[in-house]
Order: sequence, then C-alpha cells, then structure tokens
Amino acid sequence: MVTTVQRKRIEILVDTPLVPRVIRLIKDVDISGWSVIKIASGGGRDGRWDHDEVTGAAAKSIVLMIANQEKADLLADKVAPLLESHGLLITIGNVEVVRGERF
Amino acid sequence: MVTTVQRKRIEILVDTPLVPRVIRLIKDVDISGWSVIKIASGGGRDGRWDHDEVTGAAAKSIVLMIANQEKADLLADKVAPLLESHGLLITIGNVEVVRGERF
Amino acid sequence: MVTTVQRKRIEILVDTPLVPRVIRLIKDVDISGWSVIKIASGGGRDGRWDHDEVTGAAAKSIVLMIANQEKADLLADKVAPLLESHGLLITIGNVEVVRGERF
Amino acid sequence: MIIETLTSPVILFFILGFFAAMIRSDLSIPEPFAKAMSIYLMAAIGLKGGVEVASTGFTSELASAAIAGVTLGFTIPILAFFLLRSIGKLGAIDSGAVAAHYGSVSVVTFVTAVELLTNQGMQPDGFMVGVMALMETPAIITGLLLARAYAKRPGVAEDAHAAKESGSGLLHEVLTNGSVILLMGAFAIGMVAGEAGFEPIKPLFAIGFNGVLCLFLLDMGLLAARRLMQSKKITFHLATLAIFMPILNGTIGVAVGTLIGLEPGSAAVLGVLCASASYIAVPAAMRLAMPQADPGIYLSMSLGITFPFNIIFGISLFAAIANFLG
Amino acid sequence: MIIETLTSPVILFFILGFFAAMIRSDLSIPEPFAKAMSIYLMAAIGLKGGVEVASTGFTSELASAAIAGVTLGFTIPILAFFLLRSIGKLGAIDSGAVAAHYGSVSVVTFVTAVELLTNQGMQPDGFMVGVMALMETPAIITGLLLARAYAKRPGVAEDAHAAKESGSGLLHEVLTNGSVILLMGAFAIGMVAGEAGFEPIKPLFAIGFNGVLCLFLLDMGLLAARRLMQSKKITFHLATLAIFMPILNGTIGVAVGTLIGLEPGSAAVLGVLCASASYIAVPAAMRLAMPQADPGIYLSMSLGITFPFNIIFGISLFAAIANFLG
Amino acid sequence: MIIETLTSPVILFFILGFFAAMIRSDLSIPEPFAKAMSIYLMAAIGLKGGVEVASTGFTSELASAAIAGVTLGFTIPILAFFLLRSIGKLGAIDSGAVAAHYGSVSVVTFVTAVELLTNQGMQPDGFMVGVMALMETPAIITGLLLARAYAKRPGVAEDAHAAKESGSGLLHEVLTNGSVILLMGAFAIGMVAGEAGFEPIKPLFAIGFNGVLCLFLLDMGLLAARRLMQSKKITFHLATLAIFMPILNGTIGVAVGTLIGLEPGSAAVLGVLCASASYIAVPAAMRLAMPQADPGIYLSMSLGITFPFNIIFGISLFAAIANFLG
Ligand SMILES: Nc1ncnc2c1ncn2[C@@H]1O[C@H](COP(=O)(O)O)[C@@H](O)[C@H]1O
Ligand SMILES: Nc1ncnc2c1ncn2[C@@H]1O[C@H](COP(=O)(O)O)[C@@H](O)[C@H]1O
Ligand SMILES: Nc1ncnc2c1ncn2[C@@H]1O[C@H](COP(=O)(O)O)[C@@H](O)[C@H]1O
Ligand code: NA
Ligand code: NA
Ligand code: NA
Repeated sequence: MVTTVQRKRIEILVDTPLVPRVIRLIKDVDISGWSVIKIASGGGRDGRWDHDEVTGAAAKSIVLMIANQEKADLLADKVAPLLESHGLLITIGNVEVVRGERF
Repeated sequence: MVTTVQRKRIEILVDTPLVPRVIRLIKDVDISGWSVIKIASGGGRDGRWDHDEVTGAAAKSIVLMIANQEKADLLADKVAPLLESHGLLITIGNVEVVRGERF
Repeated sequence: MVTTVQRKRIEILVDTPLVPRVIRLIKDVDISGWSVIKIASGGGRDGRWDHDEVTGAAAKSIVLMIANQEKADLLADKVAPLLESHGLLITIGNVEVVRGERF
Repeated sequence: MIIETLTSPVILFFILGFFAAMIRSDLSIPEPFAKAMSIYLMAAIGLKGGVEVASTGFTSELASAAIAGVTLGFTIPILAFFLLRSIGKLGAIDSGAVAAHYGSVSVVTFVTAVELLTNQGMQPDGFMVGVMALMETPAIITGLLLARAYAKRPGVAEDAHAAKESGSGLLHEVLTNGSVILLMGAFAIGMVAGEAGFEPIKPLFAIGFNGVLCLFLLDMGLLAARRLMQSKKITFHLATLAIFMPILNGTIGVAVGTLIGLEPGSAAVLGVLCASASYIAVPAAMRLAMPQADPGIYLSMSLGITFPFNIIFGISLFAAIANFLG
Repeated sequence: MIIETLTSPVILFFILGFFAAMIRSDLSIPEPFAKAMSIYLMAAIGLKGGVEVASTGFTSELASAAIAGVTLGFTIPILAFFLLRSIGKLGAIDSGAVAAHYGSVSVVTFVTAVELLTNQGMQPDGFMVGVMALMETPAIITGLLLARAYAKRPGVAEDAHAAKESGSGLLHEVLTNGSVILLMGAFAIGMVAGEAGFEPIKPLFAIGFNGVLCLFLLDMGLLAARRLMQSKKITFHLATLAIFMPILNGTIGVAVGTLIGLEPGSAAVLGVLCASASYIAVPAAMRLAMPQADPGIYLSMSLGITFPFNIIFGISLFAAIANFLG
Repeated sequence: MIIETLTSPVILFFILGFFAAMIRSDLSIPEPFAKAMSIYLMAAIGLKGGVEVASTGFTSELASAAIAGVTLGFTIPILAFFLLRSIGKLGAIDSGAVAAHYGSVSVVTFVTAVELLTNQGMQPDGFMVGVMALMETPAIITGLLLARAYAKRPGVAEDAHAAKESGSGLLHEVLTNGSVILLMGAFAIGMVAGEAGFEPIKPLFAIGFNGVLCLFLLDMGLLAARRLMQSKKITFHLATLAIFMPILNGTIGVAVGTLIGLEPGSAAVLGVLCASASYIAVPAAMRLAMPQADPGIYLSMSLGITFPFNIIFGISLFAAIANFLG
C-alpha cells in the first residue's frame, strides 16, 4: 500500500478580480501550486447573487491549494487582515496525500 | 497567529433544476450563505453521463456551504427525506475557519 | 436525527485529456460514481498557467468521488504509479454521509 | 419529399452529428454556443412570425389555430398517458412525465419543418410561431394532474405534497418559461416593428438563419445519438411508442388543422407540433415537479428516438398527409 | 424621436429583457455568448470608426473632441463625488467608486446612441469611437484620488496602503484594459485597412451589427432589471441621483460638444458618453483598487438605473438638446 | 505579398492579439466562443471544398495530392525527430511528441493561407481541404512509433506498456477525432448538396467567413503570445528549430506539390500544410498516449513560435517559392 501523509486542503473564496492578489500571497508563503474553480452562483448576507453578468466585477472563484501545516498557517495569517475588507472566506481542512514531500 | 474555529463544510450534489429547492432548505435552517459549482460531467449507477446538453434537465451542481455543527445537523435532517426521491448526495466534513462567528 | 457514517472524499486533479483513464481506474476498484469539475486556471512548479485555450491539451479537471476506506485505499494504490508520469495529484479526506451504504 | 429532405444540408448536418456520436467521436459543440444558437433561432422565428402577422393582420384562421393548438396541448397527454401505462408498462409518475413531453413541442423540429416546407413551396403561416409558443406549456399541467390522480404509492403521496408545496412555483415557471417569453416577446416585437422596422435587423435574423440551423442540428444529432446510446431503460415497447406516438399525434394534428381550414403548409406544421416532443422546457419542469420520474426514460424517448424520427421522416410524412387531406 | 425610439427593435429587445427579469422568468443569455457579442460590437465599431477616419483624415474637430472627452472624463467624477457625498449621503470610498463609474462610459449606450441617431439622420462622426475609448479610464484615476483624499477612517488608511502597494498594478490595468485595447486596436486596423481592406470583412461587421445589438440589449435588459431588483441598498436619494447625474452630465457634454464646434450628431454622442456610466471596465478596477467600496451600490446605480434611463430616455433627450443648441 | 499580408485585417487582428498579450492586457476571448468559431471555420471550409469538388469532379490531381499529403504526413515526423534529437537535444519521448505536431497540420494556418492566396489571385483547389483533413493524424502514429523505438529508460517501458494498453483507444481517437470528422463530414455534405443545395446556407458560411477569421486570429494572437511568454523550457536551439523546421518542411511540400503537377496556389497550400504544426488534435492525443512528454515544449514550439511565423512570413514565403517553381 502506498504511504500517505497528512496535508492541509485550503480553500479561499474570493471575488474573481481579486484572485491575482490572493495568488501573490500564495507565492509569498511559498506554496507550490494552486487551482482556481469558478463559482456559478451563490448567496450570502447580501441576499441571492447570480453570476450571469457581462461585468465580471461580481464573479466569484475558489482558489484551492494543498500545502503543509506550516505554510497553511502562514497563509492564514497573511489572509486574515483582508478577510473583512475584501470579503474573503478561508477554510482549512485535513487530507491525506500521496507524494506529500511536494507540498 | 490568527485564531480559527472548527466549522462544517457541507456539499450537496444535486440536479441543477433542483438547486432552488435546496437553497430554500438552506434558508430554512438559517445558514448564512452558499456557493454553487457546476459539475462538468459525471457517472453513477446509471452509467456514464455527460453534461453537454441544451436541455439543462440533466445538469448537476454542487451547493457548498460553511456552517456550524448545529445548522449542519439541522440541514442534514431536512435533506434526508429528499435523498432518495431527488437523487441528492450530501457530505459533511470538518474545516478550520477564520472569523468563525459569521457562520 | 439522521444517522451518518464516515466515508472518504477523494479528489484527483488531472489533465482533462486523461480523465477517461482515471475513470477506468475508478471503475476497476468498483467505486459507484464520480463527478468532474473543471479547473478554470492554476499554477504550479512550471509557473502560472491559464486555461483559456482552444487546444484542450492543457486543460485540467478535478475528479471527485465519495467512497469507503477500502475502495479509497485500492484507488490510491492504483493511481500511485501514474502520479509522477501523468502529473496527477490525489487527496483523500474524511466526510460524514447520509445513506452511506451506497458507497 | 423525403429524398429532397435527405439531401438538404440542414438534415445532412443532423445526420453527421448523429453518425459522429455513434462512432464515439469526441466532436462536441460548446454548450453556451448551443444555447446561444437556440436563443437566436427562437428570436428569429418569433420576429419573422410577428412581422408576417403585422402585414396580414389577425385573422379567424389565427384564432382557430391558437384554440386548436392549446386544446391539443391539453389533450394529447391524456392519450399518451394511457398508451404509456398500458403498452409501455410505465408507472403513473413516469407515464405522466413522458406524456407531458409528447403534449408539448420541440422548437427545433418546428423550425426545421418550416424550412423544409418553405423549400417545397408549402410555406406555413407566420402565426404558427405563436401557436407553437402557446403549445409549449399546457401539457405540463395535464401530465402532472394525471400522475397525481393515478399514483397511489406512498412515495407519491410525499411527492404530491412536495409538488403542492411548490405548486405556485411550478405555475410561475410554466408561465414565465424563458423560451415562451422569448418566442412571444420576439413575436410581439415583430408585430410592433413591422416590415420597415425589421429591415435593419433582417440581415442577421433572416440571412444567417439557415446556416445557424445547420450547426444547431449538428449538435442535436450529437445529443440525440449520445442520449440513445445511454438509454439502458428503453424497452422495445417504449421505443415502439416513441415512434408510434408521433405518427398518431401528428396525424391527429394534421387532421384537426385541415378541419379548421388551415392551408396545407400550416396544417402540416400543426401536425409536426403535435408529433414533436419537448426536450427543453418540459424536462426542466419535470425534474422540479416530479423528481421521482426517471429522466433516463423521458429524455431517451423524446430526444433519442422521437426527435430524429420527426426530423428525418415525420416532417415529410405530415406534409404528405396534409397535401392528401388539404 | 422618443416614439421612434420605443418602436425600434433594438430598444424593444431591451424592454423585453427588462420585462422578463421583472416577472422572474428564467430567460438568460449564456455569459460567454454575451461576452462574445460585446467583443464583436467593440471590434465592429472600432473598425467602422477607423475606416471613416481613414477617409476623412485627422481633423481639428477630432483633436478638440478628444481633448474635450478626456477633460470631461477627468472632471465629471469631481462633480459626481460631491453630489454623492452631500445628497447621496455616501462615504468617501463609495462616493469615489460611484463617481469613477459616472465619469467613465458605457459602450453599449454609445453603440445604441449611434444606431438611433443614424436612423434619425444625425450620424455622428467616426472619430467619436476613439473619443469613447479615451474616456473609458481617466475617471478611474480621479475617483481613486478623491476617495483617498477624503477617506479618514483607519480602514481606509489600510486600503490606501493596499492600493499604493498595487498602485502600479492598477495603472497597468487602466492602460492595458481589454476593452480599451480592443477598441483602439480595431480603430487602428480600420485606419490601416481603409475602405478597400474593410470590404472583405464588412459583411460580418457591418451587416450583422444591428441584429447582434438586439440580442445584446436583450441580455442587458435582463441584467439591468435583475440588478435593480437585488439592490437593497439603494435609497431614494441615490436612485434620484442615478437619474439626475446623467441628465446633468449629458447636458454638460452636449454643451461642450456644441461649443467646440461638433456637428449635432457628434455633440449628442458626447453628451451620451458623459451621461453614461461604466459597468464593465470600472467595476472590475474598483473591486481591485477599493475592495471596501460596495459593488451593490455602484452596480445598482450604473447598471440598474442609469443604463435603462439612458437607453430609453437619455439618448432622445441629448439628441433634442443637441438639435436645439446646434 | 508580405506587405499586402501585413495590411490585411485578418493578419492585423492576429498582431493586435499578440501585442495585447505581450503588454499583459486582460483582453480575452471566451473559450466556448473560440471553440464555436473554430467549428464554424471548419464547417465552412469543408462545405466550400466539397461544393467545389462537386462541380469539378474527382480529378487525378486530387488523387495525387491526397497521396502526397498522407505520405508527407507520415514521413515529415521522421525528419523532424532526428533534428529534434540532434540539434534540439531533446529526449526520444519529447522528440517523438514534437515531431508528431510538425507532421500534422494547423487548420487556422491553412484557412488564413487560402484567404491570403485567394486575395492574391492564387486560389488553391477546393480539394485541398480534403488533403488537410487527411494530413491531420498520420503524424501521430509516426511520432509514437519513433518515441517507442528510441526510448530506452525504464520509465518509458512503463509508458510503452500503458500506451499499448490504450493502443486501441488511441487508434480510435485518431480515426474519430472531432475536427477530422467535422472537416470530412462538411466536405461530404458540400459534395452531396452541390451549388444549389449550398445556396440557402451560403450567407452564413461564405459571407461571414472573413470576419469570423479576424476574431479567431485575434484570439490565436493572444494565445500564441501568452504561450510564448510562459515557455521557460525553450532553448535557443529549440526556438531556432521552430522556425527552421517549417521553412524546410514547407519548401519540401511546395516542391512535392509542384512535382505532382498542382497549380501554384495548391502547391503553396501543400507547403503551408507541411510547414504548419498542429496545436489542437495532436496535443490532446499526446497527452493521452505519451503523458511523460512535456506539453510546455510542444505547445510553445508549435503555438508560440511556428504558428506566428507561418501566419506572418511563412505563407508569403511558400507562395513565392510556388510561383518560382510553378
Ligand atoms: N499545491 C497545489 N494545490 C492545488 N493545486 C495544485 C497544487 N500544485 C499544483 N496544482 C495544480 O496542478 C497544476 C500543475 O502543477 P505542476 O505539476 O506543479 O506544474 C497547476 O496548474 C495547478 O492547477
Ligand atoms: N456560509 C457560506 N458558505 C459558502 N459560501 C458562502 C457562505 N457565505 C457566503 N458565501 C459566498 O460568498 C458570497 C458573498 O457572501 P456575503 O459576503 O455573505 O454576501 C456568496 O455569494 C457566496 O457565494
Ligand atoms: N460516489 C460518488 N462520488 C461522487 N459523485 C457521485 C458519486 N455517485 C454519483 N455521483 C454523481 O451523481 C450523479 C448521479 O449518480 P447516480 O445517482 O448514481 O446515477 C453522477 O453522474 C455523479 O455526478
Ligand atoms: Na407534441
Ligand atoms: Na460618463
Ligand atoms: Na505540418
């Protein structure tokens, strides 16, 4: 059986125009990679929101990363001050990965 | 270091036409927000299915929410009766979040 | 309250042209279903990559599955030899599911 | 006419798509492009119909065609429901869902019929677009009522409850359905604008029409064949019904059309509307109102079998019947 | 002109979309198709403007229109900012963001105005496309400077810091903004190619134009109405400003245009540019440069109120003013 | 001809896209729209080629061009493979993958060449579309065989195993490849429909063609430049080969075309086909059949360097050689 190690699965929900700024933070803490998933629609305290617009200003994305505990903590620290002003949402979960030395 | 708290990460896989019905349940249990992700294709007991159709009837989506344990349990109870008839799939995982008081 | 059981949430990040090969492995270990999510863009050791191309060769997807521990382990074993050569990434997390006997 | 049909590029593109899917080619049309084409086609036929009615004015034929269309939309599902239960061996829920599809209409089949008939010198009246829009939704109501009346299992009671809960939601969806609004709206715009107002937008909506229809039917061929290949639940009886019902309903439609005094072209199109089965508006409504009904059955029948049958044979058949009766 | 406007298919499709969204129809245009149409429209008007300038050559009118446009782009946000703070009761950050929108321009409003004016025999000069492209971004700079100058709260200091950090990023974005590059690039291509070079591509870009505009305005009607219905934060004062500001800015624009000697058609279009508010380039820039500003406010005002107002009333109004002054 | 090329809107839009990406503009064409345009272009050239062959009939030139094309498709990768290994210093796997790209063809380069040549009075024969479709896939087979024959590392054995396992899958993909099916299918439809049947769909497929090509090349310019900027693995030797190989292969193609008696226009196009490198069908096949090969290398060479070279210089060069030899 292959050996697995525990790593962190980090999701940052963010307005699409701000994705480049999040990626800069990711690079700052030296996380090896990231993947962006488009949100099709959603809703929150402001009520229902539908992403169906020519103006991309209201579009949202999830930036998904696998990283070790240490880098995940660093990233959370970096992201925290932006949470309120930029309307971000960050979640950190545990996952087992194969070839964990890459992250 | 920022403080994090544990919350639930809930995913409901559902036929796209039924998303509004799931959102009504979400609001019933007072979960603060949700995000919808489109499934590009998939397969199950009925065999391979490809979402590539003008008729949106066979499209599927994931409704993603962050909520506290209590609301997650309430939602699971609400959703359970529909699982069979509506072909839903619900998963609940643990994640750490910053600013957990929002959920 | 509904009863839930623990299952594995498996994500395989893979080049879109290789998705059919991953699905063949999934069927080999008798996992009941899968869902594919498109990655909009991303970056890794090779630097920033943007999925915005007519040539689908560089597109990436996530194959998402819910399965029990045993099948998840089998799949990880099957996938391991391909990780390096095919540039895959596999993560396995824990989730609670309702109607767990299906997986 | 069947031979002329089979050498028309519009039909040949459909066959190309069907063939490509059958040999499991990876050819595919991006979904947003397919949706864009269907919006274009609906806007274009709505406009053209409206412009035509603007010049002919409201006629008694128009009124009788509208009444006939709505009546057929409400009643065809009843016929279909009992055929599906008795011959097709389907339960009440699935029978109701499938019946709703066959009572409603397929926009693409309509458009293709208008093109082919016009090329044969049997141009249908412009107001038939309005009739089609009116026929999109009544069958949903009949199908649901039948399913509720005949379904006795506990699961269905629960369903009936959920359906009632979302009853107003469904009625709203039926009345504000996107394709109905677009068809009716474009029809109204065509009537307000008239020939003169239509002139500046004619190049896009009239000249490009046939070509877009080719590409759209290419996609429909791909979808129909893929759906057909996935349909594990289609028994021989159901497949037979998916061909027999359009022939029956279409013949009824042509006969009614002829009786109420429509020209052969319009009577043939009324037949095509009755024969065709929805695969856009109704599936979405059924998924919402009767989630227990199996999409594998209704999509395979309407899109996988009835749609190709109508495109390749049905249109020519109903044209011939209309000419014979008219 | 207002009645002719209201029977033009272009406007009727906008109203259809607005109406469909208001009755909560599920009608929707796939986003990639909407983006494709906006790319098409920008390429087409850029090309046409360039081809026209290639035949008329650079004139002094062109130069004064360009200078006037840029100057108005920089200054209109100042006026708007103080109106928004005093009458609208918005904070400095939100006022700066909204002001940037009103100083910039809406491409679709411009295109619709050119169409309607041309149909009324008031064809604007080709170089107005270039003026529009020049007016897209200056207001972003003014809006940001105003917000930074007047915002005093700690949250804003932090923002100012982040904004400075990404200052060069923003400047880069402003200068390389996709729609500016496309408009200017197509304009330049039109100038290089001239009438003769434009000939082979004219069918797509000239003949299909009006029809595509109809479908695009259908989508804009849907988006505007949906945005309006979601706008919980729009007070009566803000809604009033979203109608008063375009009237004021547009009148200023027409007056300036007339003063610098533009033909009535071009002066009217300069008014439309001043009156219109951006809902593409500026929102994206604001989300990046001032994330604290509330998109619910600036999108609701620019897209939900000002845009429909201009399409349905504003264009006719500025045409009338231009004819009166000219 | 090079100057006429550089003032053609088609080429200017390509340069605009290239330039926009170079200055890191956010201009982008929605992917589904780009795919839709490529489907449109393939359907259109297939149809036009088929209609033309329907009127000229099968000629001996057609047969020799087809045989020459397939032979060149199979053999060019051999030449390329050894150049890539010796001069390019690539391993067997990467050499095989890149060689497969250069043996196959680029549809857009072909289409652009046909447009430019036709404008210069050197219209190629309609059957060259068929030749192009035939040349899409043979190189994939040669490239794979070369890679397997020369790769000795254990990793490759494993790969060879996996490849064999999916061998039939690959053969199937090669034969049912979407673009091959669409090109061949549209070609066949054009032949069946002939001039008369083509008439009703001509407006969309003939008149809009040039304009769509402009927008598509705008996107290709963006993609090519972005790919070029990301290509960290392209050494000077590889970049040189990405220009030298098209010149060499293209010259061979023109020479062969002239020898078998093609008109200069068709000989030039055969040269363009040999010179061009695939960036659609082959990359997807390579990702599947040789996942170890580095997409960063083959996409950067074919899309980032060879494609722009051919569009801007290559086509004119092969036209000149064809005129010289013919
Ligand atoms: N740590 C990571 N977390 C999430 N996605 C990743 C990670 N590393 C790589 N990726 C994804 O995998 C792709 C290829 O990465 P690489 O193999 O490092 O070049 C990237 O474009 C990302 O989409
Ligand atoms: N609890 C949540 N779970 C998942 N997504 C959320 C949640 N709350 C907010 N969102 C997403 O964040 C967006 C903005 O939410 P808000 O900041 O509450 O207006 C929504 O449109 C959702 O896409
Ligand atoms: N075990 C699973 N993991 C992830 N997705 C699944 C799973 N089973 C089913 N699905 C998704 O649910 C859809 C319907 O599955 P089924 O109800 O089994 O036909 C499939 O097309 C998949 O998208
Ligand atoms: Na019917
Ligand atoms: Na303005
Ligand atoms: Na080649």
